[in-house]
Amino acid sequence: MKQVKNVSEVFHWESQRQKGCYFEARSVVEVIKSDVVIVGSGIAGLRAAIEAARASNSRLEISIVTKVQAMRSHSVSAEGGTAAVLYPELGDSFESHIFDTVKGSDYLADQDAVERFVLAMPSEIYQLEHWGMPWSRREDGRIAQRWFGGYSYPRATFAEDKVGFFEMQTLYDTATKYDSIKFYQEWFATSIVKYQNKFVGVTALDIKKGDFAFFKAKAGIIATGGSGRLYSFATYGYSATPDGMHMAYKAGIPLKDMEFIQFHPSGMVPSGILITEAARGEGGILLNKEGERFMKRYAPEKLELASRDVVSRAIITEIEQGRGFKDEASGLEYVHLDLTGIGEKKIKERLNGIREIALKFRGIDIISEPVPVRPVCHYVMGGIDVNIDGATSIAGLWAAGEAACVSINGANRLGANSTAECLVWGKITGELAARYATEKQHEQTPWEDVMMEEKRIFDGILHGSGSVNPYEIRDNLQREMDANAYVFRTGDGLLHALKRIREMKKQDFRHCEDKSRRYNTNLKDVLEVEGMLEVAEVVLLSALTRTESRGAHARRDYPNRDDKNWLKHTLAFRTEEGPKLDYKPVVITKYQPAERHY
Amino acid sequence: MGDKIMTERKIMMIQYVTGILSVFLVSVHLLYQGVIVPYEKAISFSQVLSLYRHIFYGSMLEILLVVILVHGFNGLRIILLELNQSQDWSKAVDIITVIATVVTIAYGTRTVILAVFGGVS
Amino acid sequence: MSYVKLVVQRYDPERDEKPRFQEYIVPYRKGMTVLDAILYARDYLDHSIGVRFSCRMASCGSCGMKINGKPALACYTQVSELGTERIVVQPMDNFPVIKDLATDFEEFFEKHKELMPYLVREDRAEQENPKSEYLMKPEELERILQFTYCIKCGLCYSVCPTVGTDKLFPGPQAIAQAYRYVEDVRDEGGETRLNILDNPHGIWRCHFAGSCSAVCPKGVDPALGIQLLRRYVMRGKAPRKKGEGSKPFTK
Amino acid sequence: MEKGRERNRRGIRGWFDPTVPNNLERWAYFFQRLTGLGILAYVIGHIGDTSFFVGGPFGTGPNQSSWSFDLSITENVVGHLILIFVVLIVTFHGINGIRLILAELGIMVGKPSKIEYPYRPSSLRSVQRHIIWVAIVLAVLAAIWAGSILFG
Repeated sequence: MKQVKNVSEVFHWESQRQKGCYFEARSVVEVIKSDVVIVGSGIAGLRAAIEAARASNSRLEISIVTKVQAMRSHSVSAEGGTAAVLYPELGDSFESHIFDTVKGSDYLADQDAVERFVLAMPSEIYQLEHWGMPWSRREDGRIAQRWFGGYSYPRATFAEDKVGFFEMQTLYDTATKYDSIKFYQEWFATSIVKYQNKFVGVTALDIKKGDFAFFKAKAGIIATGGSGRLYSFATYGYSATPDGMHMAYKAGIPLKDMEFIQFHPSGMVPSGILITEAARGEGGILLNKEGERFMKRYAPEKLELASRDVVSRAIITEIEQGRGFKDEASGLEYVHLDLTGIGEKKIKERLNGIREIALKFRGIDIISEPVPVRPVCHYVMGGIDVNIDGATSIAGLWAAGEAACVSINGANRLGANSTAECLVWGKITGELAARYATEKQHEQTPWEDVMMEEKRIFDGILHGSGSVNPYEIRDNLQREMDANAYVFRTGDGLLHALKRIREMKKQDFRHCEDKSRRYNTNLKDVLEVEGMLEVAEVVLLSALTRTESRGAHARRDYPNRDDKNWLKHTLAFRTEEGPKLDYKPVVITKYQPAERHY
Repeated sequence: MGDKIMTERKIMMIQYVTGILSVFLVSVHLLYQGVIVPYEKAISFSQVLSLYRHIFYGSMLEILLVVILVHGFNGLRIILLELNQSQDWSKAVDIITVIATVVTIAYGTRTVILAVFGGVS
Repeated sequence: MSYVKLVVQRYDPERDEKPRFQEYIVPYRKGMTVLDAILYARDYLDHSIGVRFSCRMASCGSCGMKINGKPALACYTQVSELGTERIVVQPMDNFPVIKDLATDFEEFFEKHKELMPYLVREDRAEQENPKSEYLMKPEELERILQFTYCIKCGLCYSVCPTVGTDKLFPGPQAIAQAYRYVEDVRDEGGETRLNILDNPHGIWRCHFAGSCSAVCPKGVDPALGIQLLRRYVMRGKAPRKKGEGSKPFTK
Repeated sequence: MEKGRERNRRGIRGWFDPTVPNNLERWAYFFQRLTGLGILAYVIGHIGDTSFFVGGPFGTGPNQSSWSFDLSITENVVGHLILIFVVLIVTFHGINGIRLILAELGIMVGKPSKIEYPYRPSSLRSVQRHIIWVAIVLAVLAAIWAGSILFG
């Protein structure tokens, strides 16, 4: 293995002054040079890093820039499974997985991408296994699978109910094997730097020390995950803010299909912590206040295992019709997820993690008591617009995982497909980025942009002044989203929220009370809130414009799917006045849109 | 350095073996000196002399001397190694504990030899 | 109880001579965790509190700290279970303080990495281009499963008495993970790890004080892993030699 | 990042840190160290004291008067109290030591298993913990016995 040291060059403003560049504030910006820079260290980011290291035979230097410590990305909280066709001899098939995914997406998925995804998945499962993943096993020593919502075969590969956690640890541990992968932990990437629409690098802020650096690289991958913290009732950790999406958006890449936000049927009340779909896959049932298994009225065939959008709408309908319970402390209404029929043995074997969570956070033992649940923000189907290879419109820049929208999830993602997507496009983009970086040279650096970004952060925010508490802005934003862009939406509600968000954008929150350099999370949070506002605006505007109901986007005022006008992807481009929308067609190969029944 | 001559694994094996032997031999020593032989008698000159000159008890005392000191000084070495991790310190600790062990054993052995073979006065 | 007195140890090594304590009054609500209380103080009372957190459900391992003197995850400690109105939070011991409650994990991660926390195989071609899985019986998985629960939160490392003085000792987390891989029927790198651990500052400096296991929030029981691994180190033999790991499934 | 306070290592204070709950082993660890050092000191002293049997450092053989002189120093109330204390710590160190040797070779610490919340680490509730109590009780009994012999 070739041992390569990181080359740092120091940029002196004196030389740039002669060229007439903009400078101020601080005299130098550190440059950290590598071949491939990956932003984000979740499943997609780590998978991409390992693939880039493998594909280049460790000849390339790979930097992972992550705002958390690498193994703490929110992928750790994925619980139930990763879908793959492992047992065709027992009746599963690629066609079935493709069709289930397309149907689940309400026909908005690009079918060529879905096909590529499904075909690539089995070897990803085996690859993780070969790297040490503790998949749960069948008696004969082979990998076990279970039922998940929206599937016609039990193809969710699982490792107890901590799938994402184990995948993260396996990938992180495996990444430590490669000396060519260097982690920049707790570095907050702030902007993408490009030159003539070619990728040059990213700027980032070292949270630990307060330094600002330019990560110069030949190729880049954005793998920063979803934006679920636009909502306060979310399964997401606090770190799941749309930083990567915002960076791409600012760099001129459109955000695609952002109106489609998945609400998982079972978020535990009141914290929103996820109760995995596997709980229903293993036999859990949903009950309303009258003790009725209401799913039989909404999805007579699949019942609780209908796709997530269907189950979530059913729960909200029950609640709205007065058949829900009410949590006095938080005011949230909910239904019961009853797992008592599964049996103690199976629960301890396969749902150990959620049993622990329910006991610890709610004092409920799922073996004997039902869990209070309601739909909870869980996934963003949309994301950075990329092609089937995960490539963005900037040459040399890819995006993978939840941050990207390939799109295989269309209007509604099936459970167990998200970790799977991260693996597949992590690998694809890692390999392509490595190949690109091997062939190309470093681009010229537009120092002006780097210095402007530095000035924005330090002069604009760290040393800026203002009167509005940024955390209050964040809380208000989340309240608006919770209220108006939830499971059911209306034109009025979306418009109201959009207006409110635009007001907030103008407010005076871009400042730091904490002026210290070390571990200044205040500074990072203000930058996050800025991104959240812009991305929320895209979500609301896209949702407002799409006058139909499809998948997770359910409009009260337009309750039907409208394939004639809306079988197309939304694209949002950033302009000074706000998002500008455009559309592009859906790729349909084999499966013509049809009505969905579960 | 000590770890070049001996792996830590072997040192710990010695530590365990000397530990178990010490427990056994100390028990015998304590029981013999206080219970089997009444204490008052056990410390009398003639009794001590006869013990030293008893082939089994004499050799046992010598073995006890060695194992308990090896065990004790190695224990001390472990504690000292955990206090500071510089190369110099480690080397010094290794050398000093080895010398201390050897010197103390030598001095104790001298007592045993003189007690067995020396002329009574 | 309608409010809690949250006492945070404040310390920015760049600016402060020594740590000091600052008190915040935080409104209490049912089900509130210590992390919730800290975040309320951070969001609404003092933006400059330095604290690391993320998943808020005890999966990511970010928020280890001392709560009323006892090491625990802040997101996993309910205010109500403490039984006091006054809650003192301090950074974990044995980790350098970056600021306030946030500590530096560099050395900790480095030690984890040194013990090769990944599957080592002879059949590299198979390992990197699999056609099927390596076989592993459920009971074989069970032998390592509890050790795979490790979230790398560092609580065990912060209480280990040996880590407290011996900076070369790998610490409970790293050694327990070494055991997890040595014991994995698929792995063949056991002896290399045993050799790394067999040195004057290696596995032998564990004296089974057991504090690591007592504070582990995920039931990993590092002390158990270390003692079981020590048996292999003592023997100088791993359970499997190169080429002896479990075989890939073939039809 | 090298200043002492910032480093934040627990240091020797951590060797006798009582703040970890449910952790009798930690106390056993501390007392094993302390008693070990105590015993080493006593053994060195004992080697010095028994050398008076052969006339001290410069003696040449068993010497009755030198031995009597030695006994006159050690055989008194203080000497006997020290002896009783030595019996106490030797018994504890020995039994606890055997526990540690067995535990450190993976015996009596339980075995890995499928764990359930609330987690109770098997190594801390296996046979080994009972042996700590055995060591404490036997050490006290041995000390009482020694007292009855020396003062009885």
